[in-house]
Amino acid sequence: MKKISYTEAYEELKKIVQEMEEGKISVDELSEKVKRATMLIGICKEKLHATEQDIQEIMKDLDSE
Amino acid sequence: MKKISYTEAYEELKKIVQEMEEGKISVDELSEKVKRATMLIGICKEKLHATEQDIQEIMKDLDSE
Amino acid sequence: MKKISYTEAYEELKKIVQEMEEGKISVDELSEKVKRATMLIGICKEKLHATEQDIQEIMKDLDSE
Amino acid sequence: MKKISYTEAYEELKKIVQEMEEGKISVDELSEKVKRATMLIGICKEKLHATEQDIQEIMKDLDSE
Amino acid sequence: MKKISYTEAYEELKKIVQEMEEGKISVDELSEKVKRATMLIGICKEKLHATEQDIQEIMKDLDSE
Amino acid sequence: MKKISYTEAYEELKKIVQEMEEGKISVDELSEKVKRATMLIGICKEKLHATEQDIQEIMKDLDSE
Amino acid sequence: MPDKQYSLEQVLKSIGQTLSARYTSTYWVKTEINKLNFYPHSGHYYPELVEKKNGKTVAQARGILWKNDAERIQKELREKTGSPLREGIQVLCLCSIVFDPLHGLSLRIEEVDTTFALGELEKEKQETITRLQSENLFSRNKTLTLALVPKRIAIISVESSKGLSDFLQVIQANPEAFRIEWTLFPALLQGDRSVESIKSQLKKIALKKEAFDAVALIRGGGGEVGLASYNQYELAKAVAEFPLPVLTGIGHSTNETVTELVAYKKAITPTELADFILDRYRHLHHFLQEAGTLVSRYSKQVIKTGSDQVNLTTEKLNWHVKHLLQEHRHQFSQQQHQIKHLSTALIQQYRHSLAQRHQACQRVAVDILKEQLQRLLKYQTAASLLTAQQLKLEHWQLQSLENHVRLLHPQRVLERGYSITLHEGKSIQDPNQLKPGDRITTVLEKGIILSTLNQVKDEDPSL
Repeated sequence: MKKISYTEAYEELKKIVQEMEEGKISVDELSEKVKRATMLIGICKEKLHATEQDIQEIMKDLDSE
Repeated sequence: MKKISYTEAYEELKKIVQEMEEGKISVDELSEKVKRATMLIGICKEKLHATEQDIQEIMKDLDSE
Repeated sequence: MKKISYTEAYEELKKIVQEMEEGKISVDELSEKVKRATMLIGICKEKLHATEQDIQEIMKDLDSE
Repeated sequence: MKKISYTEAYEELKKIVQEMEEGKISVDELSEKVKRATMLIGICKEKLHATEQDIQEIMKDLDSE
Repeated sequence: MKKISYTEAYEELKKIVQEMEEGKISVDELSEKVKRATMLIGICKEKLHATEQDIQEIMKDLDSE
Repeated sequence: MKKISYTEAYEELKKIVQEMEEGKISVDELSEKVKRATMLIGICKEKLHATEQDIQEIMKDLDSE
Repeated sequence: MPDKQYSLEQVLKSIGQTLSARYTSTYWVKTEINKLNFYPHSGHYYPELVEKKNGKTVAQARGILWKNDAERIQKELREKTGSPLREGIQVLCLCSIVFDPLHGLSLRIEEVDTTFALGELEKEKQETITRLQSENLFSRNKTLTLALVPKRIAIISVESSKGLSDFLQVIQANPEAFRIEWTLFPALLQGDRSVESIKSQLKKIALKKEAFDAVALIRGGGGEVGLASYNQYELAKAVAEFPLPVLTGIGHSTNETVTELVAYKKAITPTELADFILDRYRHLHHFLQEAGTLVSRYSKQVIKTGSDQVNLTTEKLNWHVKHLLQEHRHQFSQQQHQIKHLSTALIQQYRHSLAQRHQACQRVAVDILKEQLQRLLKYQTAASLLTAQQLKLEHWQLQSLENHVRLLHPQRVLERGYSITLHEGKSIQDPNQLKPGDRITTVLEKGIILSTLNQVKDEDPSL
């Protein structure tokens, strides 16, 4: 499951939110979708955090030069 | 990796920064790009430094004449 | 290399400096160009010195007449 | 070389001096030109001296009359 | 050469001196001109002397009448 | 030469005198003119003092007519 | 026989008495003296007086001029007019009428009007002048050329006269020893006969005119007497026409005579005439001396001027030659100096511009490096800044989506009192989906209700 990229995750998430806002999702699917969205958010956050960490590391090197 | 010229390095750097400005870089690529930019800056600086040294050396010879 | 005349050397030097001033020279070429310019200056100086010596010699002969 | 007349020598000399004044002489030519000028001055002086001798001789005849 | 009259000799002499005054005579011609002038002066003086002698002779006759 | 009458001599002398007064006589002509003037003066002077004719003779002629 | 007879004497006496009774005074009579009729023995004149009209005699009378009157009158006339009574002249005379039985009627002349006589003389003179002029003779003698020095003079004079001796004295004793040759032609020089006498001598001279340069008419010491003849046409004409210049010296005349006027030259006295001739000698002599001096002076001057000029020109020549050589020499040292100066200056100039290039090269190289570094740093900053920004944006966007998800969660509906009815795990939107007896699950906020359906109503659910 971790193979999904930040961009893919973010795009799916955005689509789900949009569908939800448009009421296209039935009550029956809804909880499933929410569950999915919550997972996607988790993935994105994690990825973002990791990137942030990476960059901080790189930048630190650069500044210390 | 050191085969890259100052001009090439500088141009690539410029392109990366421009892409960043235009928001063309996804989070997925971001840390990679930053790493690359950082590396390019390093190369350029090193090259500049080396050139400066060279020139100082050359000039010194000339002045001492 | 000594076959180059003062005028040629000076013209080349002028051209190099002008190119530098117009920003036509990249960092990659810079030290090479500076080296060349320095060499040209050297040639010119040497030539000037030699000419001066010559003239002094000639004039000495004239005065002693 | 002695075939050159005083007037020719003098004119050439004047021309060289003028060229020098106008900065028309390059470093490459300079010592050659100075050498030439010096030679011309030599010719002229010699000629002048000879003329003076001649005239003194002639005048002496006149005074003794 | 003695066929030249006083007037001609004197005029030529004057012309030579005038040319000198006007700086028309080059060093090359100078000794030749001076030689000529000297000869003319000689002619003039001789002629004057001869005329004076002649006249003294004639006058003596006149006074003795 | 004596064929010249004293009147002609006088006229010629007057002319010479005038030329002299006007400074028209050159050194070249001078002794010739002086000679001539002297001769003319002689002719005229003779006229003033000399005896010319035998009056007796004339009277005799007249009476016999 | 007539009753009364008169003797001639009686008659003539009676006429005489009548006339003397009638003509008691004296009268001014204008008349011409036709003949003078002088009787030297007695000293009386018996002039023949006439009046002519158109050449014919219309009246004639005898005149008487007694010796005493005659001497007085002649003296007065000579003094005042220079001319005594002579034949052929008009006179105005004071006469008394005299009748003598023996001699008949006469006019006795007691006075002669000198003023009238003068007028008459002048008239005669003017007539002579006019006539000579009309005949183109008046100036003829003057147009002749007098020799520059008149050497041979034909003298017409009286041999013994003082005038001649004065003249000769001057001419012969000249201190310059000028030699003047002269020949005397004796003649009467006054009185009526002088005209013919002079004319005949002139004729004689004319025959030998080549032997002479001029004729001198010399009258010595006679005062004013007898000058009237010189106004006579005949004499004046002879002089005017004469082929040689005629020079006159005929005494102390107050009035010039026509002869003098037409002569080549008129001198007042013989001495003056002699001086006139000598002056021409002196003039020539002077001229010759001057000429001699001039010739001598002039030739000295020409030679002096010539010498001076030649010397001056020689000096000038020397000076110019020296000057020319000096100038040239000076020019060379200048040129030499200039070449030295200029070559030094040129080299300096070249060195200077080289140094400038050198500096420029150094400066520009440093500038290039500096600028590149600047740009590099700018990019570095930009990269770091942009990265941070992007990350922040991503966070924000993610947060926003999370909030949406949270708001749309079904739990939120249930919390407001809604419930969801499920049948066999599916939500029911239409009651017709169900039939009584179906088992349904109602989901509420805080739990679920399991129920079995009794009835289904198709009703508008709107509250």
